[in-house]
Amino acid sequence: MPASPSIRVREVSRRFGHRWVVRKVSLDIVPGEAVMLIGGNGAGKTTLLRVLAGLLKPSKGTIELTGTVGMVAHHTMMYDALTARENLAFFARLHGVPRDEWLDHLLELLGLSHVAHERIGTFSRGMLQRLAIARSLLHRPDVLLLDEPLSGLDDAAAQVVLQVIQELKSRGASLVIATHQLVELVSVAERVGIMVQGALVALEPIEGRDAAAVVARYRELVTHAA
Amino acid sequence: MDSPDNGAYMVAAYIVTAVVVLGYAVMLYLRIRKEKRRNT
Amino acid sequence: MTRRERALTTAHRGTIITGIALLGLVGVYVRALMFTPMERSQGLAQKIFYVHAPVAWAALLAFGITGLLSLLYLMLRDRKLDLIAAASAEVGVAFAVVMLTTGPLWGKPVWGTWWTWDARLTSTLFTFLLFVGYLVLRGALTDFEVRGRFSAVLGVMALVLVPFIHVTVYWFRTLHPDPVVMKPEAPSLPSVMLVTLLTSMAVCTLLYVGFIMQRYALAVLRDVREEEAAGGLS
Amino acid sequence: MPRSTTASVAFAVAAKDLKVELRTKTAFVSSLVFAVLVLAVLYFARDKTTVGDFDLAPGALWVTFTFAGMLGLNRAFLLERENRALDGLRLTPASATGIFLGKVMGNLVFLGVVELVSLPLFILFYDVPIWSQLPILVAVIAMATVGFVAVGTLLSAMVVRTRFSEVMLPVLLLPFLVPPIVSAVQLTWRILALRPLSELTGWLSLLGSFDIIFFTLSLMLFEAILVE
Repeated sequence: MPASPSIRVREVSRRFGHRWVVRKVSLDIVPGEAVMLIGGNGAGKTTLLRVLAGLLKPSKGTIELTGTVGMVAHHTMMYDALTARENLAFFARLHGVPRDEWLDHLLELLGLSHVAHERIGTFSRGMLQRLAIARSLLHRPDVLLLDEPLSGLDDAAAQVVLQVIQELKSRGASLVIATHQLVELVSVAERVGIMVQGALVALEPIEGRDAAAVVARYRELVTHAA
Repeated sequence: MDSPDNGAYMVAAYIVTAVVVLGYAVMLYLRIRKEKRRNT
Repeated sequence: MTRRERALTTAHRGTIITGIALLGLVGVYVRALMFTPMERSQGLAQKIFYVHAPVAWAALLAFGITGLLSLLYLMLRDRKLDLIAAASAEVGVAFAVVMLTTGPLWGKPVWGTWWTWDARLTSTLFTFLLFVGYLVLRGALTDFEVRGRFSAVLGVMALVLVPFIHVTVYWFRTLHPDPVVMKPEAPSLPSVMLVTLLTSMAVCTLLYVGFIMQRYALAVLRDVREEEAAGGLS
Repeated sequence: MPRSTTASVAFAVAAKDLKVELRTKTAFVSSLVFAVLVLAVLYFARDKTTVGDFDLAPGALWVTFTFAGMLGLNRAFLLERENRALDGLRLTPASATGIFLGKVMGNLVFLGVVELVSLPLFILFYDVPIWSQLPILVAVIAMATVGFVAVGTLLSAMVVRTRFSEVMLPVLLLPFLVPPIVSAVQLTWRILALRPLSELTGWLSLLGSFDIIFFTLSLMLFEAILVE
């Protein structure tokens, strides 16, 4: 009996004004699984993630989510004038999470201990991304939503993020990762979802296919859908 | 006591009322007509 | 009947009602100017009252409806309520413009100053500014869902504010000695004047109904066009 | 999983707002400079012999506080718009009430400090019997500021999501200022003129009921603004 899904999405659509940006998406994700979402700009990946995170209410359809959600988006969602540790401490307090050792562990895990007391306004893209990941893990979420987690990262920073993803999966978290960087992420995802103009046109197991094969599949679907 | 000779104000007020009310009515009518044409 | 057809019939009916109301207004003009006796102490300028008071009534009616519909919208989230509330606000602003121009025209000859800071006139001025702000806010928001929610919030706040403004201005106002003769409440009018006033109020209310139907229909027609342009959910 | 209570959220949000403000100081300095500017202009713009201190003082005080305050009100939510930090807040279990109360507290402290600093300046410019009446005057200032900040915080939460928030806030807020600020000016004038308490009760009750009604209303309506 497969594990009960931690995310159950049924016919979810979302519009901005009259434009439907996400169209009738259905998907179930079980604990310990990572699903990769690929699709062009404007395919609706980010909007779908924001709906899953609860930041946007679905215009139609339902979402059932067991446990708590964490999210890493394009924007850091933190305060430039505060230091790395102050930002984490602030959000930890809102989550009602006891601070200190867990914070230091996260900063350690993401290689930010040496800049913990610097204002994040001075941070590089890679450092901000890793801090955003730390923030998303504060309350040990059961579901983690990552929007382009590797964009703007150098190889070393990307490796750290991939490691964290593996570790989370092994501890039973479910992940949804929207990305353009298939090469690195295809190794950590069990399934790939392909979005075209707001619709989830395919959701298939990756089964060891490499990045090139997945890209070919994507092109086939995009030309088919056009 | 004869009444103050302020008829001019009355005329002005009635004219202003007519202008604004009629103006708004015409503007509404034209906006609807323009929308009807774009809407077919 | 599609949404567009329903809007077209509403627009049509609204235009007819507005037409009838405008004819009514002509009737009120004739009656007020020719068949209603002049009030001796204020002179002819007193006749401004027959347009000023009804228009003020229509403006406050419009704003009140916007406020109530805003409250309902926040509860029911039905877009129809939002569009009617917005239409009513615009019509209310139009009536308020008439009030704020005829007010001083009446104030100058009768009380010697263009702006008497009379409680009702001043509170309508601030209510007017409030709803101009409402329309400005709507104009600045593109997504209709956010626009509906935010203007409903402002509409409810405005509804609660109007009585406060009235009390504040009234208390402030009664501290200064009354400038001259008569305060523009509805004085006990001899019947012939009262009939003129009441017909004028009826005409203005009908005008309000005609205007709001037209403005609402216009908003729906625009919305339908935008919706079709954006394509459906297929 | 320990829950964060509304109170802990409110204090965390207020503390964060003020810490960021202490670090950047932009809004604080501009509010203060504005306050000094208005006080000076009003002081030098009159002929002391014709316009007495008593006539000008209440107006000058409240024009300064109102506009300096309005300048600082947007800051609280512009802070959240940078990096879309508000989304970060909404991802936590923090309630809309908690966030609103935090923002209001932050604004109240911010405004309180601006008022605290410009009050002595005010005393410098106008010799009116402030010291003997300080407690009641401070109470009136506090009451007016609470009403003004509650509505201003709600409106600025909306306005920062439009393109021209700097201009939009005064346009929307002006009518809401009439009851609290007119009451405050009336009260200040009577207080400085050492009028008996009986002459104050009317305006105090108006100001008090405005605060209670609009604080609750803004609190309840804030959720409708926050949710997307």
